[in-house]
Amino acid sequence: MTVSTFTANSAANTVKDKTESKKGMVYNTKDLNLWYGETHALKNINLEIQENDVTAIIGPSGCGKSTYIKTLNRMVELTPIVKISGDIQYREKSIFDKNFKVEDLRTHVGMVFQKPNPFPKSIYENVVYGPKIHGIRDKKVLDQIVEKSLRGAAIWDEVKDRLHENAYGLSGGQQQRLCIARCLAIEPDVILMDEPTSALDPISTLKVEELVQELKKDFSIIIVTHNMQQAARISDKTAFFLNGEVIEYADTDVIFSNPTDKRTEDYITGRFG
Amino acid sequence: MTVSTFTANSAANTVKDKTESKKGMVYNTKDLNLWYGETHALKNINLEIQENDVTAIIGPSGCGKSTYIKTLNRMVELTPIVKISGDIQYREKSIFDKNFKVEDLRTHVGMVFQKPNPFPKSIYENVVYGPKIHGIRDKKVLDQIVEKSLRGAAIWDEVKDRLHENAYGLSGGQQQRLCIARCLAIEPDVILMDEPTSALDPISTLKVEELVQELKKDFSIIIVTHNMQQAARISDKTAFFLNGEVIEYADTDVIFSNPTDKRTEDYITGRFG
Amino acid sequence: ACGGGESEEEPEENAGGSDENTEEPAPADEEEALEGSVVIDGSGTVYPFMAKMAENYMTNEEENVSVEVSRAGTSAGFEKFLIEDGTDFNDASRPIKDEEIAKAGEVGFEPLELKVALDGLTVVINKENDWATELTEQQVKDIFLASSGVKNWSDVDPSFPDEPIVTMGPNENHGTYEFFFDEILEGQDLVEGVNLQQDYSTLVDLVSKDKNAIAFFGYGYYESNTDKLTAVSVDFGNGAVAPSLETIGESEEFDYSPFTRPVFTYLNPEMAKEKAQVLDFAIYAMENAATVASETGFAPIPEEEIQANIEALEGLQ
Amino acid sequence: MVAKNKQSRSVSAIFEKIMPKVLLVIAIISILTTIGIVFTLLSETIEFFKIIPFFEFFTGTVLKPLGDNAEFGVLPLLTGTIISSTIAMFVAIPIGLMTAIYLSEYASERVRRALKPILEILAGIPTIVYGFFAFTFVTPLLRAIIPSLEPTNILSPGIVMGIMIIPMVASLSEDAMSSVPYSMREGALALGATKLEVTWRVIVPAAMSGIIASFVLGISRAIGETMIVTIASGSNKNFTFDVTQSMQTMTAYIVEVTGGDAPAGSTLYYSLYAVAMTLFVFTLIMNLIAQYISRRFREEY
Amino acid sequence: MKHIDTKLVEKKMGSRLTTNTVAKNVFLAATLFGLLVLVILIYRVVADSIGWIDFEFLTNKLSTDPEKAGIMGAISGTLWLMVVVAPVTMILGVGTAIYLEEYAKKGRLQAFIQTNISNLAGVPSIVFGILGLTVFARALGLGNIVLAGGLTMSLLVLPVVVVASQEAIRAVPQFLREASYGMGATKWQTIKNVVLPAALPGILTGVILALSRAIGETAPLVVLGIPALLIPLPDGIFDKFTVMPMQIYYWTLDSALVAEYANLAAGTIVILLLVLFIMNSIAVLIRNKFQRRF
Ligand SMILES: Nc1ncnc2c1ncn2[C@@H]1O[C@H](COP(=O)(O)OP(=O)(O)OP(=O)(O)O)[C@@H](O)[C@H]1O
Ligand SMILES: Nc1ncnc2c1ncn2[C@@H]1O[C@H](COP(=O)(O)OP(=O)(O)OP(=O)(O)O)[C@@H](O)[C@H]1O
Ligand SMILES: [Mg+2]
Ligand SMILES: [Mg+2]
Ligand SMILES: O=P([O-])([O-])[O-]
Repeated sequence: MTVSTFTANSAANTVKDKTESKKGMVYNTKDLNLWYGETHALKNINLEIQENDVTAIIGPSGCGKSTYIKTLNRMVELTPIVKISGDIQYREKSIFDKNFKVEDLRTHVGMVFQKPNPFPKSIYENVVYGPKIHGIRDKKVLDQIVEKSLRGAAIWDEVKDRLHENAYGLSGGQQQRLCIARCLAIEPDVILMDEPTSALDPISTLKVEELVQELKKDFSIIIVTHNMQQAARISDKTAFFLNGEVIEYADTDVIFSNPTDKRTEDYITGRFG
Repeated sequence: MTVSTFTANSAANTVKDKTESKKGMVYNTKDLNLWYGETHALKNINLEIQENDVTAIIGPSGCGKSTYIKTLNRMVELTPIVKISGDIQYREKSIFDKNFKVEDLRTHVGMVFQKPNPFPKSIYENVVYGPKIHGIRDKKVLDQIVEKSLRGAAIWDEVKDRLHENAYGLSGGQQQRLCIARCLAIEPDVILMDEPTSALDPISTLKVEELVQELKKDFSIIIVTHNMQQAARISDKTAFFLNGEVIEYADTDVIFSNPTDKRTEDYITGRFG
Repeated sequence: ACGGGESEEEPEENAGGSDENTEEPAPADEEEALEGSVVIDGSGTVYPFMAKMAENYMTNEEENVSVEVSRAGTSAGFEKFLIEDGTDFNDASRPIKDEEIAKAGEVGFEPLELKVALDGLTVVINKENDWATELTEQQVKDIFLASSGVKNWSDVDPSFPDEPIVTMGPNENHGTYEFFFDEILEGQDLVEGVNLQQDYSTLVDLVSKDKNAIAFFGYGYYESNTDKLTAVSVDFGNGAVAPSLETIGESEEFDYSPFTRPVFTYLNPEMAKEKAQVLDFAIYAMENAATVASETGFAPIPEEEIQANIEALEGLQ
Repeated sequence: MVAKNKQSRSVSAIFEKIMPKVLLVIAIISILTTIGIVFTLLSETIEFFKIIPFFEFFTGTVLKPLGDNAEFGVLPLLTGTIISSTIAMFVAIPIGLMTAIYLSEYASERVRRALKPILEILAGIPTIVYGFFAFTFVTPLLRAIIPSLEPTNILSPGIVMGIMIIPMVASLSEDAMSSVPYSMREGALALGATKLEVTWRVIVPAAMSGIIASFVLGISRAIGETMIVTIASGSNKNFTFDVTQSMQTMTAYIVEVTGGDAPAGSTLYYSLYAVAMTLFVFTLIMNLIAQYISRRFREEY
Repeated sequence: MKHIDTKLVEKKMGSRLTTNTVAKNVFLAATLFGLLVLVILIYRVVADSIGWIDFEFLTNKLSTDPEKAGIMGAISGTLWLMVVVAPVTMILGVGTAIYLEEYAKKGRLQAFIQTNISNLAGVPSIVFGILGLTVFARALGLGNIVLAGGLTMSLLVLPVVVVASQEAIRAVPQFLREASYGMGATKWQTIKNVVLPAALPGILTGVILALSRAIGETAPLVVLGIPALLIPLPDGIFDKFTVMPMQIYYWTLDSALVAEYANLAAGTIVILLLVLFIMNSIAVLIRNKFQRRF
C-alpha cells in the first residue's frame, strides 16, 4: 500500500490517497484558515478524510486539533470572535453553504467530547434526546433506538437494568460510553471525538478504544488524541498538527514508522510536546 | 569538614552537626508527625537547623516541604484539620508551649511566600504593617524602619520615590522583594521562604538569590525550593524530603556531589520529581 | 413650590385674627416663644381644615411649635385619643359617643368638645349621570337602604335607566359613615354590596370612573373635584337644593340643613394644662375657625359659639 | 526594637479575647430580631384568639372589623392575598423565565451586560411608585379592555406586582441557568439541536431547582407586598374570586388598621397581629420551601 | 435498520428552525417588556412633574399650599433616617458577617444564624413595621421618631448587608491573611488591618444597596404612623420625621382635595428615583472599580 504523504509547507496541494479510491471521501478541507480574533489558529489546512477510516489527529497542546475538529461540525462558531476562510466539503457539499443548516450537519456528524457530558437526566432520556428532537415520538421505536445505541456503545449490559436512573450515577468511563451511545442514537455518518479518553482511567480507556475499532465498521471516525500510543493502536490515518498547520498526513504506520518531516519524528519520539 | 548525614529510616536519631558547634541552633525538630485529617503529611521528622545558615529543603511536589516550613511558625495550624505530634524547639523553647504565643513566635520568625502577597496598600504601609501591629507609632522610627528594611531587601533604590504608591503597581520580582522587606521590618531572627522565586522571572530570581546570600549574614534562613540549581547555589545545608520523610540532610556540597541515599541521587539527577 | 414670583409675596392666609407681621419671626407679645409639639389625629373630613390651621399657626404664630396632624378617621382617632398619653386633639366629623366619654373618664379626663365648622354631607354622582342630578331625601335614603329593595336606577324612578346602582362611601373608620348611617339612615341596614373605602381619594376616583356610581362624603371633597363629580341637589320638601357654603347651615334658615352636620375637634384638657402650646393652639384655632373653614370647604359656625368655646378654653389656664 | 515592644501586646490581647464575643453578640441580634418578630406577633395573636376563636377566624368569610357587630373572618384577606399573588406569578413567571432564557442563552455578552442592570432598576423602584402606576395607568388601560373591571380591583395590582417581581425571577433563574456547564450545551448542539431545544430540554431541566426556587421566592415577595395592593385594590373586604373586584390583602389590611397608629387593646388591634402572624407564617413557609428546594435538588453536574 | 429517516429530519428542520427564531423573538419581547414598563413609568412621572421641580420645591418646607410646598422636610427626614440606618446596619451587618466568615465554626449555630438571615430577608417589610411599632415605638416608648424608624429599617435591610459583606469577606484571598499572620499579627489585627480594608468595596456596595432599599420603603413607616402634616424639619434622631415615600403616599391620597398634589407626588417620585439611581450607580461603580484586584 503506497501512500503519498504531505507536508504543510506545500500547503496548496491536497492530499490524495489514490490506492483507496474505492472508499468514499467524507470530508474535504480546502485552504482552511481560522482566527480567534487576532490569533491565527488554523493555517491553510488541506485534508481529505475517508469513509470508514479512523483518522487520528495528533499534535502538541494548542496546535489547533480541537479547533479543527470543532470546525468540522461548525461548533467552533459558537465562539463569537471566530473568523473562517477557505472551505470544508462534507460529502461534496460545502458545510458553510447557506442552504446547509448547521443543525442538519450536526445530525450527520456526531461528536464526543473530552469530558463526558451526559445530561442530568436518566440514561434513557440521554439516549433518546437526539431522536426526540428530530421528531421521533413512538415509544417502541425509541426503545429500539436505546437498546441498539447502548449495545453499539458496548454499555448495554452494564446499564440495561437501570435505564431510568440518573446518568450521573455512572462511572466516568460509563458516562463516556453513554455519550457515545447518545451520539449513535442519531445514526450519524461521521463521529468526531476530541480526546475522548483523556479523562478516563486505563481500563475505561481500553474499552473505549475497543469500541472505536468496532464502530469504524459503520462510521467514519475522526479522533483527536494526545496519546501517541492510542493513535498508533486505533487509527488508519494520522494527521500531525503543529502551530495550526498540518505538518504531515499519512497512513498511521507510515507516520509512526517512517515520518517524512523531522518535526513529526521529534514529536513522536517525545522530544517535545 | 565532616558531616554526619542522616536517613529517615533511622528516624529516632537526631542529626547533629558537631563540627559547627560554635554556631547556635535555632530550630530543633524532634519526632515531628503531622496529619491533614487522614493524610499523614510529615513522618517522624528530626532536624536541627543552625544559626546563620541557609538551609534548603528540596523534594518532589507533595512531599511535605511547605507543610514542614509552615509548621515552623505554626501557620500550618490555620488549616483546621491538622493534627501534630512530636516537638519543635525554637531557641530551646518548645513552640507548642502554652506560654509561647504563636504571635510572638511569628515575630521572631518571618515568612516569605511562594506568590508575592503584598497587601493592597502603599509600599510604605506594607513595610510598616508589622511594626505598627507591634505597637510602634512614632513616625520617625517607622520611616527609619522602612528605609532600613527596603535597603535590606535591595529594593530601596527602585521604590524610594514612590513609597506611597500602591504595591500592586510593582513587578512580581519587586513585589517579592517588598515582601522580604516587610518581613525584615519586624526584625526577625529566622526567615522562612517557601519557593520565593518560583513565580518570578529569571532576572528577578537572580536578584532574590543574591539577596538571600546577603541576608544570611544577619539571619538564619530556611528556604524551600523546587529548583535544584538554586539549592546548590545558595544553601549551606540541604534536606531532601520524600513522601513526608527526611531522606537525607547534610551540607549542600555533600548532598549534591555525594548523596548517601539512592533516592536522593535519583532526584537530584532528575530521574523523578 | 412653583408659583413663580407670587410665592414670595405676603400670604393671604395671614388674615386669620393675629395682626403681626409674618416677616418677624418672634411673636409680638412679651411672653416667651412656645415650643414643643401638638399632636392631632382623627377625622379625614376635618383634616384639610386642621392642616391649614396648623400650617397658619406655625408660619404666623409660633415657629417653634410643631403641630402634627394625622387623619386615621374619627373612630380610629378616638381610640388613640382615649388612652394614657394619647393625642392632644381628636378631630371628629360626628359628636363623641357616650361610651367614648366613659372611656375618657376611665383614663382620667373629660374631653372638651370644640365645634369648629359645619359640613354638608354631599351625595355625588358621575359626570355622565344626567338623570339623578336631583333626588328627594327619601330617594337618597332608598338608594342606600337594604330595606328599600332598590337595586337599579329604574327602581328609584321609572324614567331612570335600568342599570344597577353602584353605591359607595367611606368605611366604618370614618365619622362620615357613622353620621350617614346613624343620623340619616337612622341605623337601618345599608344596602348589600356597598363599596366602603378607607381613602376619600379612592372614592373620588371610583365615582369619577363609574357612570352608575353614587357616593357620599364631606362637602370639601366635592368642592375640590367639581370637574370630576356632580353633586346631587337634594329635595328636602321645598325644592332641590344644591350643597354649597351658602346652603349648608345648622339652623332652619339654611336650605341644606338636614344633611348638615357640625364637625368638631376634641381636646384633652389635661394635655392643655400640661402643655402651654396645646392650649395656645386651641385658642388660635377657635379665633381663626371662620376664615380657615371657608378656605377649606366648610361653613363657619355662629360667632357666639366660637366665643363660648374660647371662654371655655381660657378657663383652663 | 520591634520584638521588644510588649506594651501593645496586652491591648491587642484584650481585643483578641473580646472581639469574638462581641461579634457573636452582634450575630445573635439577627436571631433576636426573628425571636422579636415571633414573640410580638404571637403574644398579641394569643390575646386575639382569646376573643375570636381560632376556628372562626380561619373559616370566617366576613371581615367587618369596625362597627357594632364586628366580625373577624380572615378568609377575605387570604383569598385577596392568594389571588393577587397568583396573578402576579402569572405575569412574573413566564416573563421572568423568558427574560432569563433570553439573557442567558440568546443574548450576546454585550447585550446581557447592558440589559441586566436596567432590568434591576425595575426591582429597585419603590413599591409606592408602582402602586400609583397600577391605580392611575394600568387600571384605566385594563378598563378599556375589560369594561366590567372595577376602578379598584385586584387584577391591576396583581399584574403590577408581577412586573415588579420579574427582575427577581429573571435574575435568580438566569444565575441557575448560567451555572449549567457549557459542556451540556455543546453536547446537545452537537446532536443537531436548535438553541430552543437545547434550552428547553437540557438547560431549563438542569437548572430547574434554581428556577423553582426563584418562583417560590417571587411568590413570597408577592404575598408580602403591601403598598401596591393598598393603593390599587381599595379597602373592600370582599370574599370573592372575581378578579375584577376590589379585594383586600393581609398586608393592605394591616396598613388600613394601623392607619396612623393603631389603638392598643381593642379586638381590632389584636386582629392586626393575628393577620400579621398569618402573613409571617405564609412567607416563612415559602422561604423555607425555596431554601429546601435549592439545597435538596442542587444538581451535581 | 435505520430508525432515523434523514429525509424526514431535513424536512422537519425548517419548522424547527422557524420555531427557534420565533421563540428567540418572543424571549426578546419578554425582556423588552420589562424595559417598556420602565420607560412608561418614568415617562409618566416625569411628564406629571414638569414645571413643578425647581429649587424651591427641593428647599421649601411642607405646606398645604401646592405652590409653596416643598420636600425639604422629607429630604432631611430621609437623611436623618440614614444617619441611624447606615451605622447600625454597618455595625450589625458587617459584625455578623465577620463572625460567620472568620470566627464561627462550621456547625449548628453557624448554620442556624445563616438560615435565619435568609429567612429574615424574606419577611415582609410590613411585619418589620409591626415589630418596630411594638418594640421601638411602644415598648421602648420612642414613638414615631427618627430613631424608631431607623432601627426598624436597619433590621429590615440587615440581611442585605450581611450577605454582601459575607461575600466580600470570602473573596479576600487567604494569602493576604497568611501574610499578616506571618508577621505575628493576631486574628483580630488581621481582620481589622487586612481583611476588612480589602473587603471594603464589597461591603460598601452592600451597604449602599441596603440604604437605597431603606430610602424607598413605605410600608413599615405607615405602620409606625408618620403624620400626614409635619412642617418643622427634624433636628436630630429624636425628632418626628417624614420621608419621601410617605410624602408621595399622602400627596397622592390628598390629590382628591387639591389636584396639584398629584404633581407634587410625581415630582417627589422623580427626585426619589434620581436619588436611588445615583446610589445604585455608585454601588455599581464601586463594584466595577475594585473588582478583581488580587
Ligand atoms: N475560544 C478561544 N478564544 C481564543 N483563542 C482560542 C480559543 N480557543 C482556542 N484558542 C487558541 O487557539 C489555538 C488552538 O487551540 P486548540 O484548543 O484548538 O488546541 P488543541 O490542539 O486542542 O490543544 P489541547 O491539546 O490543549 O486541547 C490555541 O493557541 C488557543 O490558545
Ligand atoms: N490543606 C490541606 N488539606 C489536606 N491535605 C493537604 C493540605 N495541604 C497539603 N496537603 C497534603 O499534604 C501533603 C504535603 O503537601 P505540601 O503542600 O506540604 O507539599 P509540598 O512539598 O509543598 O509540594 P509542592 O512542591 O507542590 O508545593 C500533600 O499530599 C498534600 O496533598
Ligand atoms: Mg483540545
Ligand atoms: Mg509547597
Ligand atoms: O374621616 P371622617 O371625617 O369621616 O371620620
